[in-house]
Amino acid sequence: MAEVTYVEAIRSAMEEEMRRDDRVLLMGEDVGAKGGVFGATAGLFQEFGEERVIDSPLAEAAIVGVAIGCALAGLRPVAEIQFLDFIPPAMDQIISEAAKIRYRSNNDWNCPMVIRAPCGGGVHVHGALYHSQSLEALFAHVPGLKVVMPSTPRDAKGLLLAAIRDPDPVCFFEHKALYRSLREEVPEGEYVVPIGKGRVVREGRDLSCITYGATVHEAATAAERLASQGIQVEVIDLRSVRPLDRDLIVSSARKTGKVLVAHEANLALGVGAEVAAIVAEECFQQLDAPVMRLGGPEIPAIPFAESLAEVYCLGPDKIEAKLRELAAY
Amino acid sequence: MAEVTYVEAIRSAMEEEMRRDDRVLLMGEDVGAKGGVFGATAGLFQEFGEERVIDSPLAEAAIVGVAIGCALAGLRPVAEIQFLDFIPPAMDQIISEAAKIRYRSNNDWNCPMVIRAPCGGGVHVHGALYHSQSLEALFAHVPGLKVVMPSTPRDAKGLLLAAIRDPDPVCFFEHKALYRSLREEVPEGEYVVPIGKGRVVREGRDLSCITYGATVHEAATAAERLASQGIQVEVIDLRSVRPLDRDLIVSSARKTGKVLVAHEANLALGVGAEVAAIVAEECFQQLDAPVMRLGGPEIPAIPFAESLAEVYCLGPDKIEAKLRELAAY
Amino acid sequence: MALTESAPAEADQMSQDRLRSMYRDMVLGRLLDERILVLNRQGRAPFAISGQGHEAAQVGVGYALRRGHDWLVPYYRDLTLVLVMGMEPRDHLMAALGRAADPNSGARQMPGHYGSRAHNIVTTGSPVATQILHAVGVAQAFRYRHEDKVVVVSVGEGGTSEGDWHEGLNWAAIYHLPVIFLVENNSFAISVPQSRQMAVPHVADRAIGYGMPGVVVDGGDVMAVHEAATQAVARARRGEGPTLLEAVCVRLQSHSSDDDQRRYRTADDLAEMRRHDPVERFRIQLEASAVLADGDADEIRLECQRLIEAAQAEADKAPVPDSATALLHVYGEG
Amino acid sequence: MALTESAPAEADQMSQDRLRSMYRDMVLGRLLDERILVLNRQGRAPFAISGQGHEAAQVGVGYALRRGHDWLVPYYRDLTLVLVMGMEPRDHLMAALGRAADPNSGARQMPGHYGSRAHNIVTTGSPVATQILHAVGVAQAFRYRHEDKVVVVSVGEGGTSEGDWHEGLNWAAIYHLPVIFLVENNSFAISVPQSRQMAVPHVADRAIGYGMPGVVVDGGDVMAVHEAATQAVARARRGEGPTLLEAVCVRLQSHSSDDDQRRYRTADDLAEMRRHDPVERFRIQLEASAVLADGDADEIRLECQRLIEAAQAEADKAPVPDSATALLHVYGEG
Ligand SMILES: Cc1ncc(C[n+]2csc(CCOP(=O)(O)OP(=O)(O)O)c2C)c(N)n1
Ligand SMILES: Cc1ncc(C[n+]2csc(CCOP(=O)(O)OP(=O)(O)O)c2C)c(N)n1
Ligand SMILES: [Mg+2]
Ligand SMILES: [Mg+2]
Repeated sequence: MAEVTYVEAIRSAMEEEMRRDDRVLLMGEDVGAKGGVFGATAGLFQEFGEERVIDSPLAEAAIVGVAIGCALAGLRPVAEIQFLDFIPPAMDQIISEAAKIRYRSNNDWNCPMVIRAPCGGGVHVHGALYHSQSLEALFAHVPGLKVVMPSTPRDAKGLLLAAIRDPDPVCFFEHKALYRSLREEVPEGEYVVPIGKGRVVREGRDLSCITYGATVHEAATAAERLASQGIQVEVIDLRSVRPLDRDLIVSSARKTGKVLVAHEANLALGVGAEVAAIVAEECFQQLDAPVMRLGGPEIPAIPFAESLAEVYCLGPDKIEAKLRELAAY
Repeated sequence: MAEVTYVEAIRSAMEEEMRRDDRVLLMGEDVGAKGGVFGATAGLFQEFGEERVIDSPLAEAAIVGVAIGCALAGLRPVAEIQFLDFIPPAMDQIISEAAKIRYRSNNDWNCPMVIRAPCGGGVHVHGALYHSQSLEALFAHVPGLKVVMPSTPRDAKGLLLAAIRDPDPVCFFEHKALYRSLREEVPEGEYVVPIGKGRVVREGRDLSCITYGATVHEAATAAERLASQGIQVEVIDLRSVRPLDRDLIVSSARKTGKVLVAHEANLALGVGAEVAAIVAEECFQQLDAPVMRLGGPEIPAIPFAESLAEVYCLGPDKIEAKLRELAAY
Repeated sequence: MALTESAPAEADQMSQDRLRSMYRDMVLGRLLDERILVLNRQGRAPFAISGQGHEAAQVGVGYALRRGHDWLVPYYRDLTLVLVMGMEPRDHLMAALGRAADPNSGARQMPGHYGSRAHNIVTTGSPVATQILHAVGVAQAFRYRHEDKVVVVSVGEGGTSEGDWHEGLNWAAIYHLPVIFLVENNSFAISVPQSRQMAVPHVADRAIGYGMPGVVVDGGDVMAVHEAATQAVARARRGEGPTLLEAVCVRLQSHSSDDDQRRYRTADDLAEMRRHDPVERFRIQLEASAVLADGDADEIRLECQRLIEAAQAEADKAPVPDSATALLHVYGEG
Repeated sequence: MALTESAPAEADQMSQDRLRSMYRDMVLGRLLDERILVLNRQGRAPFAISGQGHEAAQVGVGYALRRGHDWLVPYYRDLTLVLVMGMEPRDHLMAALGRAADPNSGARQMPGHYGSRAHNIVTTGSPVATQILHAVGVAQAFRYRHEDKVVVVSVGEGGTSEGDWHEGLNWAAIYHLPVIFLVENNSFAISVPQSRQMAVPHVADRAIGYGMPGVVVDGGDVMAVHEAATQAVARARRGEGPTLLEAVCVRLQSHSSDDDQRRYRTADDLAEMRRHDPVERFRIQLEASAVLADGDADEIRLECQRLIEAAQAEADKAPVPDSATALLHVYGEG
């Protein structure tokens, strides 16, 4: 097992799957000779050629729409959207088309494809309003889609392999702050992490902190600090935000009776709202405190200037403070 | 005061405002000679001419994008999307552009415009998958937008006038099942209902049923039935789903201690999730039962065949049953 | 952009059987379309959308394809075209009446939303022009697997205003993909006339800007359409890339059962249009050239009527979908 | 599509002051651009995107507009063009360094996202090609109010692949709106060459399909651009509708400070391109025609340098935004 970064884990999942299954092909802006703006497809153009690694025109609806056509014709396309911020032009193809193809055809057709996109803040002063968004709620609301947001190299690889093999469209959103900041051992070859199953990052009996994506690491840091003061926080990494791992959410909430849901995306109608609603409905008897949420404030996205960006971003301190508030309840 | 239908209330709001303010102009598919596919712009082309009532090309991104340009240049455009199901091609213009213009320019620019669209099921066997969707959650998640969903002719008129005069982009989603099924007295002329304020449809001390759009009427019917059995349901019509009337939600929930949130849209990550999360967080001490939710099941939208559609739709019976469950808790 | 008209010699080259078969398919499409409108007026079919006036364009194109080999990504006016591809009147009466046996969608979608894997007809939804990109993707897959298949995708002239249209033609041209972009131009998009949809006389005027051939053809002339489509298909099969084929049609009925075109079209315009019925025109042509003998047309009509009667009898008795199935098939099994 | 080149007579007709002023603005744009790249390399400006190689196109177009009257909807390479419209080096150094006084966005957006109501420069975000539709809407408002203003909107050749591009040109052509669609074609979209972006030699080849004139001009030749832009503006002002103006430019720097074009372009290609520096070219031209005397160019350079120095000194000292303001201006006051 090699120690690899998150972006390398993603790259190697595509590489291995392309070697294994010649139905897999890639398309997106700059995925070819340049290897993607974050290097996620580095070397694949050289290995597999321009027929399988397609530098698309600058047109996101086309990237997704053409991938849908490929999927309908029996291929397994992986479409890259250069930044999640630039996925809205493809929204119609994703939510009106890909998501509904199986249902609307009464199972006659299906649409196995992956839409990869980097999301979140964290590179050069967070990339500002249009290179930092976390738009997963817009997709997690839509039946017919699956939405995966890995937080570690291992999960990134295992979930991407699962996503490519999935018989339905999967949105695979990669947190760009993780691309090169993490390194861990990742199995080579066959290694699939099932979509829809969360992970207990750290066990704890006092509080649950339910989260996903880059925030997992901030929550883990906050939990670490509290542990030294005798407060045991259970940190849950959802890994998929659609479908949610309802069992894991409910069992952790019932165990600890105190739940904080935290994510980088805007709070209102975010994934946290759904998790909080589930906990409120299913764990009423066991709750010792109100379900609390932490998320992006009511501004469009992360601003450019660091002094403004810090208002948006969570970080371990804000999470720790909120966990303390919950513990003290 | 004349008794008018919901669609006539909408039509007359545009007509009056266009007479009052020559910055107001309309654009959309078939809004001209045909008067819109539901007649919401009937007669306006004849009265105001093709310079102010613009039959656009079949291009939703253009309808919204051109309206944004008009707004930037000082006009007050009202853009019609023929069915809410066909708004996704305009998503980029709405959430990446209109919603962010004021914030990203640090208040140098703003974007006063209305995007009208009929939503929901209810005409010819609900219109099926692509003529029945309730996509409000996708917009209610986005800072910078306001999202209004009137349930009565009075509110439709008053809120549309407020929306046209609002200095920011407002999504105005009209439930098509209400267009001709309701009639009530609506003030002529100046009559503005503030955006972001809910309405107590019916007072009650035992349970709160929080809802909006066409579901308000189904909830009212269910409440009526329960009242005859001594269960007093407070029915709240949110009227706007962004911003939410947090005070009204919290005060009703605290009063009754038992809350059902109901809407026609898909349940997961819907407006109901946000309302439930707010109640769970802010009314923890006062809740006598878990916050419950009712909404569309995990299928893409309302199917064509009536036998399938009924699985999707709420209706007074399902709401009544859920309210009973809550009452019995 | 070249304007083609049916070469007089062309009809001769085709076998008489084939010509009769083409006529028969046009009649079948027309009669089935009329039947569905009747069911709608009777209150039995909640929604109907008619392809009347487009039959020649559809048969002309459909007969240029290899059935069971080539693919079609249709739009809602393509009733006759999906029949040519192998679907049956029964399939569409099941859809019109919302029966479980509707092969397009199991009565989940409105009628007119065609799709059938068995016949290489891609599933379609309602959003206009999204299908353009799917066809390009299908063609990309053909190319990737070195198959000699072609795909036809159809759309109205109104649909060409959508961004997806542009993105699709551009992509197909860059990669020389085997797609025929068929525009069935009936000069209206619901109530909006072509002059408010584009500032050029022909959609095909745009082809040059993508680097592909653009052809305008009289969509009421089945042989002219067939000739143009055959060339486009041959070109695509040779790996030379896409063609934009515009068939100028008439929309004999209102946009759909929810529309009344008398509200926005003049009586003169409507009357003039009715003189361009493509089914009648082909009959006269075939009778003049003795491909149809006296009484043949009536016989064909009768045969089609019988087929439709039988299909409707079957559909009448067929069950509606079981409510319990409403939640199925959002996702696959694994 | 007509290919225009600068008429030799044209330079003579312009006052020498104006020509010097044009040259000065090109130099100012270039030097400011270079300064921002230096700040980026020093780690002081987190992001920089360069317009080097596009200066002639931008000055040529900018000088065809009436400042304070006409409007601009720019894109991120338009540093020189927004200077021509009236913005100051200070404004962009504030942006580069993320200062509160950045007039474009108050340091909320990355540098290169221009916008200034005071100068009729519409606010811009990052999504490519959305601005096309905004410009069309602005022009629709001009038309509605019977104003004789025109709007220029710019985009790269890559951006023309987006659906919004198509929808915008189509709308403007239908309504004969006063828009100039300026394509600054530098033949790359980040790493993707024009051949993977379209199957035609010129973006302007598409104009005919919309029913508007399309003009290709050498974007390194400021007078040729100016002449073509002046004609397009005059046409728009006369109410005759939009023009598609393609200026063929070179991208002297990498796409942005995050990119390295040596990874996907050959050394030969890069060297060849460097021989087409439009600022140098204009200097040589003006010196040859004695519009610039010996030493004039150096003096202009020095004046611009001084301006930039002063602006940077100001920006260096300027405060970053107050954190408390981060939550402001999502909505207006009412
Ligand atoms: C994206 C989208 N916008 C709007 C509609 C509503 N709509 C359905 S058909 C139609 C007109 C289509 O006209 P055209 O493309 O010319 O085809 P025709 O119906 O004339 O054959 C419209 C506006 C839709 N289905 N999808
Ligand atoms: C909708 C969208 N997709 C992708 C991007 C990322 N991106 C920014 S610039 C660019 C290339 C633009 O190329 P071109 O239009 O030729 O302009 P140039 O940069 O060459 O001037 C890309 C892909 C974006 N900003 N917006
Ligand atoms: Mg049409
Ligand atoms: Mg370029």
